[in-house]
Amino acid sequence: MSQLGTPMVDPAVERRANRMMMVILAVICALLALRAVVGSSVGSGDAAVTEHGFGLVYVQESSKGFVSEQSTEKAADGTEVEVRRWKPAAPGQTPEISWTEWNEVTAGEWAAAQRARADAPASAPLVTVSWPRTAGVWFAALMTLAVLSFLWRDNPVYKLAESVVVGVSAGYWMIVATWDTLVPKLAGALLPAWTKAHLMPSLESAGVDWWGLVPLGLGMLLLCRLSARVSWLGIFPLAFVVGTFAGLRFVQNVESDLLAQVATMFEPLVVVKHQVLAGADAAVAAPIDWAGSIGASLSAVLILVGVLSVLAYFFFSLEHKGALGRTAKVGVWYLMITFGASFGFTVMGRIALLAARFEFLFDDWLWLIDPSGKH
Amino acid sequence: MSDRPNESFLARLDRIDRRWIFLMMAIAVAAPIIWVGVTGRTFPETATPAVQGAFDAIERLPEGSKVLVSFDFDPASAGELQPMATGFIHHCQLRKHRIYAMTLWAPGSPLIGATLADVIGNDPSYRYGENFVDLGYQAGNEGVMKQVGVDFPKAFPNDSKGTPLARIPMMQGITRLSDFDILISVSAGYPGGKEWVQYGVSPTLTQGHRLPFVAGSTGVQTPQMIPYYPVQMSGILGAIKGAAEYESLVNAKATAPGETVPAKYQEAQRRMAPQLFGHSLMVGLILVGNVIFFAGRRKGAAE
Amino acid sequence: MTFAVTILAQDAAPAAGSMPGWFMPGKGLLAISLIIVAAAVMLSILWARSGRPIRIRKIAGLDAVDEAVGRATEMGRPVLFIPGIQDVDNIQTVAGITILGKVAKTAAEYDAEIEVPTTRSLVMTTAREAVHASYLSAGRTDSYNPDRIYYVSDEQFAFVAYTGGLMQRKRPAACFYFGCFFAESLILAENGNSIGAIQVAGTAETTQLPFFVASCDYTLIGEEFFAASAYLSGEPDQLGTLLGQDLVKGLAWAAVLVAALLATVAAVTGHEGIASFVNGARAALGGG
Amino acid sequence: MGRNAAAVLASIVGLVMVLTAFARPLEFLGTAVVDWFNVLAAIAFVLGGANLLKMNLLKISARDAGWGYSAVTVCVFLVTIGVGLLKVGAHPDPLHPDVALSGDKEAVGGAFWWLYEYAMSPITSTLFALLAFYVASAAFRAFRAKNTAAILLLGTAFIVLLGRVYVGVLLTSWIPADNAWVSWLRLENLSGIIMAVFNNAGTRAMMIGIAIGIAATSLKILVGLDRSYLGSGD
Repeated sequence: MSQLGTPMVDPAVERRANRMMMVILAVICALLALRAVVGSSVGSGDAAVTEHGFGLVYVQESSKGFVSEQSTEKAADGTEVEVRRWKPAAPGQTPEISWTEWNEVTAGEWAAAQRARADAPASAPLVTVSWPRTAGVWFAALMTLAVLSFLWRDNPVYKLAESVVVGVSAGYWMIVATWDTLVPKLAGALLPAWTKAHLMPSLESAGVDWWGLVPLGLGMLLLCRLSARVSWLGIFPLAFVVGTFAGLRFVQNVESDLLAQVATMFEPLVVVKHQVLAGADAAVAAPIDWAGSIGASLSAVLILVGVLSVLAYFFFSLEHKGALGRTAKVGVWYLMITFGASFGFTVMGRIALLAARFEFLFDDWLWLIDPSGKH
Repeated sequence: MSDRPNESFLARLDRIDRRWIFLMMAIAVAAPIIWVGVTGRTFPETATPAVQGAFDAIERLPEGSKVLVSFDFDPASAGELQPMATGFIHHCQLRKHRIYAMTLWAPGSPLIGATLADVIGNDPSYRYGENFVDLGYQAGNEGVMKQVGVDFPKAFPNDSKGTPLARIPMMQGITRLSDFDILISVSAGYPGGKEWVQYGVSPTLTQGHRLPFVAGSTGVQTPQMIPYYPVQMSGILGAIKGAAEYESLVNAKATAPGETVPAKYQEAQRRMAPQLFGHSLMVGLILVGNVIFFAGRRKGAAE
Repeated sequence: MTFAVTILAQDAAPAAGSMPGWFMPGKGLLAISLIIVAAAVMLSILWARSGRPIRIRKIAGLDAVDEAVGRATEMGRPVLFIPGIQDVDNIQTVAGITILGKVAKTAAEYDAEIEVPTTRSLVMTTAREAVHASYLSAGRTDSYNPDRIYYVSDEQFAFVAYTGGLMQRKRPAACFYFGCFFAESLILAENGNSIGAIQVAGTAETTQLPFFVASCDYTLIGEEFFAASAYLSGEPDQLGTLLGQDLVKGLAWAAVLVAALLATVAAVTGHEGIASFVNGARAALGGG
Repeated sequence: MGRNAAAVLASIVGLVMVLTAFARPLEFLGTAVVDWFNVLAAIAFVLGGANLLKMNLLKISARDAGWGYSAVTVCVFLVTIGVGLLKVGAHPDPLHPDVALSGDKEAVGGAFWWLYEYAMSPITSTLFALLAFYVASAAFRAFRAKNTAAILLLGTAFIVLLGRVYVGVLLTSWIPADNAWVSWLRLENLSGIIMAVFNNAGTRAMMIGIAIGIAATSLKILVGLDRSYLGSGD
């Protein structure tokens, strides 16, 4: 790569920015230390304690044990088959398979459990700080701050968050595709018995589904891209996908957007509303609600004018002059009002998202507020 | 400091480093969160027709109705949509409806379990498989919606834990989408409410049986949904404001006057305070921007 | 009219037996509409092929594409092209890749570096085909570098994190956003704005248009985006499809007007025949 | 040759898909192809993942600027795939505890869950939240009353922004709510009218136009007029 695109950065500016970054980090660390010194009160009543840590997650131990039993069941074809069914072990029974699960509890429950264990050890289930999850909350909080730092400027902390999220999300989607698509829809179709035995015991299958060969074949052709010699075969799956979806979307869009939206226009431009009076059959004799009628009629007319003028704006083969030009101009006004409204609406959503991130920092991490009673 | 000493205050304001605007926005959102977190106060809400429509659609169904809730969102949008999902489940619980939860967004499946546990986790009258079920995620976007319309068990052969539908009592008699009494979608984009209208609800319209449909949608998606209300949709919760209005409707039904509402059912109402300050800042910025613009134009005309 | 009423009657009563058994009920009107749309587009293409001139109005953003690529070349900075964040099953992505082909051809002629990060593996593959073909037709296969068209992550915001950082570091002089976009539209466009890039966007996601309009130099709105590839190519066949789109739009325009007028007449006069036609038509079109 | 054959394939499968909407015997294909596409997209991850690794490994081996970040990406990517495939830390399905891989891959407490909950989810939602800042700076810069169109854009945004919060309700609370002739002027009602009338009309017309645009683009693919997605084919 040439020096194309390397940013022109003044080294002095860079040094000053790095110094500033160090100062900001130091301030954040000092504030965190202060937060720890102040501490917070967790639990209630007798069990209340002052906790100097924060951003902690507490978990409770829960043991699971299972026993199996053999039974004979009738298969679909009428033959009797031996099946092994598992169920949770009853108290006192020795489980064949067992493991421990850890369920999240609140700080209050933790404090109460500490108190209870002090009174009667061994009777209560273990409640403790979960270090992996606590580390998780801290990691999440630091990554949140790292992303926010991008608003200041591109910096090493942001780059770290960026590289983490690219790696983890690419992997995440591949795993989701594997377990949610490849296993049930490909392995489950072509190798049902093996899939059921090793990967998806709940798979219900009537046997091999040969249709599964179609995507497998397309996939193999696609992977030809990896070799230069047969790479050209890779365009066939692309042609297949683009072709099928062109056909599907053609029908869908005409049906659900073109025709259905035209159908919504079967609304009268003159609306007469009657005042709502008490009593069920009063509507017949009720006087006309002039404000409501005029408002509703005006709305209907404005909607019609809007749809027609915006459509006029989209004509390509006619110059926007004369009557069409004026109509198209009204269309542009409608579009601008639509965009303005859309913008206004969206602001609300974006602020809510930011609020949720701040709530995470203040609530889960710093324990400054506690709207949901977690700590 | 300034390299253009003769520049007027407004002209300098026009060239303001956008990071000052960022800082103002951060304060406008963060400060009210702390304030509300400490005082616990929220603003009163009155329901708009689309929200009231959504509330009424769920309210009017008889007890034990079958409600399909699609959690079509991911944690990135949870700030806006989680209060809606919580509100819908809470309302269904109050009305004792049967809840069928599903998602078409892969990252949405953990949210189903968390929401159900949060709202009906401690309710003994809600038994898994009888009153509520978590059908989990199904890949295929609108393909699943179409499949659900003709053959529900084919689209969802088992629940999120892998239990076949035949072994779940409340799934008896569910063969297609129109067997449900109402469809609720909480959606952050594609696939979501719009696709549910196109591929789920519209086909039931041409079949002559109208499936009531209620959607919760992000602020950005809401304008796109408006053309479908009230014909294809019975109600829409638009953005956090819609969620706050819906919350207050459900809370008014759930709690007697004077009783305190659990904090988890006021999430959206709490978030209206940062909204207020954030919006005020935006309005102020637009005003200042235009003052600068007109002052600049007058100066340009005078010179 | 009688014909239309018959169709409507069949659609309103799915049990009507005049259609063959394999034909899905309630789809008659849709089939006719599809045939009309296809015929309008096909006839317009034939019209254009016969050599008759087709005038197309100016679409502001598209004239800026060449200028933007030229400026990037002068400044020695890359051109960034993002074909949306959806997969190739979305027609917007395909339309975006067609435009990418045109932009890449200009870039190849000017010898500008073009960078295409994608969110889907299939989009990466398809975009490489399109760009390669453009470099080939510009006679510059030697400058084609497939590594500049690459996959980042399927996750929307991981892609945004990467692309935002890329913009701050590589400072592209021209940014093109053509495809299906969601919330990332404003993050990308504001970052592009902050580095002073010329930005042209086009999408059919109506919810994102306000942000592109606010932050980009030019924005192609909805249908204009689909017209762009035809406009850029200037080939008669392609321009013919635009004429076909206009014919269909003209029909839709008239249908909207007639629908509103009929409904008004039905409401004002209370004429039962018209009212039942209005209701039948609305139901058959899928309006409930 | 290959390119022409591929274009013919696209046309044929496309026309079959059009028929699936009308012909009962073909109906199943309409949903089946969506499944096939998903499987194909899943297989295509091999290409995407290989490309991601290649690009980053090249950077690392060349010691390009920022190669350390590439190393982080590669490590995190491989770890995510590893723990996700093996379902590390996720317990089996209680109905089948003997099948080790039968559990929920995203079970709370598992390693894959940890990565999702504490790495992917907070970073992506914070990136999303950056929009709150960008809407502010975009509004300040772009919403200037330069002409009629701009005035309408910013005026509408202004009304909707105010009408959706308590301040707007307070500002026009002096307008009587029970007088239908004037009550529509209250900001919260005005923003409702804008949504129901102007936004409704604009969105409807755009939807009609987009449907026509998509139909024309699809047709171009079906008749083989648009082949750029197939490249040169040589």
